[in-house]
Amino acid sequence: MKGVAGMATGWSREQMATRAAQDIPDGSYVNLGIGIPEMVAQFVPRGRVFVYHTENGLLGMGPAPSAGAEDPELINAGKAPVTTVPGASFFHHADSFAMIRGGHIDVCVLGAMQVSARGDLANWSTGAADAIPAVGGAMDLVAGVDSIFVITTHVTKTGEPKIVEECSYPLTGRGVVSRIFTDLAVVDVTPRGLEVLELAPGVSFEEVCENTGAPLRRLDR
Amino acid sequence: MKGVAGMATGWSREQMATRAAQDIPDGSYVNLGIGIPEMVAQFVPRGRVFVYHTENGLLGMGPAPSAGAEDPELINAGKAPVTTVPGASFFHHADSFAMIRGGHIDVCVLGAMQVSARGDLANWSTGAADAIPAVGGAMDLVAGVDSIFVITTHVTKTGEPKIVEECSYPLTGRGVVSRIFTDLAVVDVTPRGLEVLELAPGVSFEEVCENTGAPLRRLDR
Amino acid sequence: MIDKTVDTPAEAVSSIVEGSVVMIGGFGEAGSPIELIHALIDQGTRNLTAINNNTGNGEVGLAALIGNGQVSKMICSYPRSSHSKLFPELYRAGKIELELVPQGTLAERIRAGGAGIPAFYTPAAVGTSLAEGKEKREFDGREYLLEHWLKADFALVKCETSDRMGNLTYNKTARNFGPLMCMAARTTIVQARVIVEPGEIDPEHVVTPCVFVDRIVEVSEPLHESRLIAEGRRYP
Amino acid sequence: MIDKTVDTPAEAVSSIVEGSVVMIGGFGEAGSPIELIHALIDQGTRNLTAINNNTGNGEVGLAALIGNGQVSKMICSYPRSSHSKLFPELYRAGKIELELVPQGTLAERIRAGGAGIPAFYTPAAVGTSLAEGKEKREFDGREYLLEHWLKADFALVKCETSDRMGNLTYNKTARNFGPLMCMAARTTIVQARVIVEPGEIDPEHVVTPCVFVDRIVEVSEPLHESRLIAEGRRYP
Repeated sequence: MKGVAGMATGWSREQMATRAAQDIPDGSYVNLGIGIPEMVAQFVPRGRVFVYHTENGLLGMGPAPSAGAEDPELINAGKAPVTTVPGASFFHHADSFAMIRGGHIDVCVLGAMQVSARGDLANWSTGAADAIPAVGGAMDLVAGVDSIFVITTHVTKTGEPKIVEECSYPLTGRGVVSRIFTDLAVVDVTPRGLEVLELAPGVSFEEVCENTGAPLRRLDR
Repeated sequence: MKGVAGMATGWSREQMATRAAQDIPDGSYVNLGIGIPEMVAQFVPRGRVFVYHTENGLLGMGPAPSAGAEDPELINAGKAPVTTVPGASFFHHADSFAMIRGGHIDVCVLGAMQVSARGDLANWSTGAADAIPAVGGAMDLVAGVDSIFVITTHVTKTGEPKIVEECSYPLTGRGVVSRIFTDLAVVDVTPRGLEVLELAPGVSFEEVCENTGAPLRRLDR
Repeated sequence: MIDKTVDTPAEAVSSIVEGSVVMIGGFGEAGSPIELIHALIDQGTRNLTAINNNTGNGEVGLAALIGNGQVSKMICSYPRSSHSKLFPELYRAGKIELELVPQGTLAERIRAGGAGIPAFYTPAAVGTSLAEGKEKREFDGREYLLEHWLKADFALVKCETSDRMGNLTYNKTARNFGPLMCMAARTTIVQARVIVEPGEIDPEHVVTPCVFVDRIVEVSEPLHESRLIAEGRRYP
Repeated sequence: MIDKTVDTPAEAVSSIVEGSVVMIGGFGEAGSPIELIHALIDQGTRNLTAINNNTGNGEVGLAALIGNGQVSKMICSYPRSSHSKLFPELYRAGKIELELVPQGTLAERIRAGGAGIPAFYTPAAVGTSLAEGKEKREFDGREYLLEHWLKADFALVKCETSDRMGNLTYNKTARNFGPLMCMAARTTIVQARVIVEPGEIDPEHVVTPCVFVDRIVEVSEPLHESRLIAEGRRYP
């Protein structure tokens, strides 16, 4: 397996977020995880409107406030200050997770430590003996939201594949991921296995396969 | 058994409601059933405040509006127009029954067709073959509210006792009634059986026993 | 901007098809979406399962929908009314099925449907004839019944104010089942007395967030069931 | 009139005794009832089971309560913070017990406690290590876990406005767990930024009806956790 970190080709973080945003339909209710997933909100395709849900009780979340305008009681699930857009609403945690568990949120974009060939997701714990286990709302999100998108680098900093046959880290949910956006490719999780929908510019199918720990099929389109 | 309908003694409907109101502590959250129970609100002892809950989504219900001031969207569980008092709140049906089922309402006063010696209540159906079964919120109320008071005439219009060894009508709940206020007496449901707490003026313990279908004990006080 | 408004009640209910499960808001006449129901009567869609606390009053609204033979099954807590004989007659004639549910259990089952909770335990109806056939279980020494979620294909709900995105507020005790039914239906259709622009409703005061609403029609002067009944009106 | 106000946070928390289960509102610092927590630190009550989404930040508020050795067990979803080492140190030293609950399950278990629902089924955590030891059951071909209600002896909640009877409104995302915890505790203690007379809050805008509230204290200028941390403050 080749180190991808040194590759000049492939998508940047911004491009991964941009690519994921393209697959979210107009008018969707969207929950974005911390990190690269949050950047999706900066790259909404022209002509589309997404409504953002944050599980700590706000639908209609807007961007971060300007410096000095932060309100410690208006924050997102990552506990960062946010704003509201017209048409926003506040609600308590049980109502917020009723939206999630009840299937009312259309798309959730999350980061990942590992995704398996069957769409199992590991993104909450390394399982290390001395780690403080902390799950937050991740298990509720993957169990409740219809489309779970993952944005992640294709391999870890040390070059290990993150898309694997079986997750070795503790699972967040089984068979929950529908699509994976990495710096190298867009990969669909299907009943027939993993299918590469698209390759980043300058990246070959073979390179993607070399950096993936599970079999991939290439979709002819 | 003697017909009670012809007796000059015993409590009137107003007096039954007044007597029941005396046993509701100051500051209680109270749900009143249709009929005589509703009249409790007219006889609150001086110095006490009760807050009225109606299960269709209002806490802080006030009396009926004056003629012409009715609002078809401000009604009680009996579908009669009501008003609000300062400190009222509106909420949806799941929150309203969370108050009931969760044990937050202190006292519920209901009518009865029959009450058994163990506090079983029948007040929703005669069980007749051609009856349209209709239960409303009665089963939720008796299962959720701590103190279930019953106000009822001691016997039916045809002189049959309503306090019985076993209910013959379909039950609303088992072992739920804590106290019964009739035109003849105040009767407590205890683990030791039915105990007469108080007799209406001019009514003897023996008369009450003759009109009751279950054994009664007299409390010496 | 997301705009879920449509022009007429007829357009709002047009996607309701034969055999649908339809939740209908309201407790008695308070919150009853009478214009949406009348549009459904005009449309003539049959073999519906209707979920409402009651079975309607007089010969208008829900009672008229039932009387018109469009409802094959009612799920409700109190199918009796001093003002309507339409349900009782069909029920006694065996022409309509009834699932009787205690009112709090009905509300909670609808909320569960909306919240993704397939089943829960409740103390209501334990030891009664309505517990027959239901699974019992003891928790902390007390007996409870297992109850399942209720979901619907459509919900018809009346609210006071909606913005174009579908954020709703209600009027007094007309709130009742509305917020729950909005959550539990695949397609939620709302009649609003007033439609405003997004942002005009304070985010703190929204009762039903827009994610639960699919279609909104303005009915600025809704009919009042009790007045129609007092006037002896029937629909159609 | 019913008047549930008391004069000081110290008086408000005075009935909390050793070994109590205490729900504490807030998601991060938003909605954290910091003055009530500090009063509980002053009081020194020990062996508490604390329920909160997190485990506090810095060395103030909930983190300080934990750091002061008053909490023997935490029930929460996310006991990690970039700003506090107090919980991790005690946890690694085996001095504090942790029950980790997915956030939505935590919220629903608290609501269930308040609503008299002893148990319910949820899809969250199925197939994960957090499902170990939990009862599984299939509904409509999907697997769910049985989860039990959470109740508490006390709840400490921060709100924006309360009337003297205890009707509450909240501020933005500081609402979070507050309305649920008010329902689920035997005694609910609230700090309000403003206390008003009954009737001053529109009945349509009340978020927590007064039946769920037992004691209210006005804290007109509450401390902000993040500012205290930025200033390097610790409590006491």
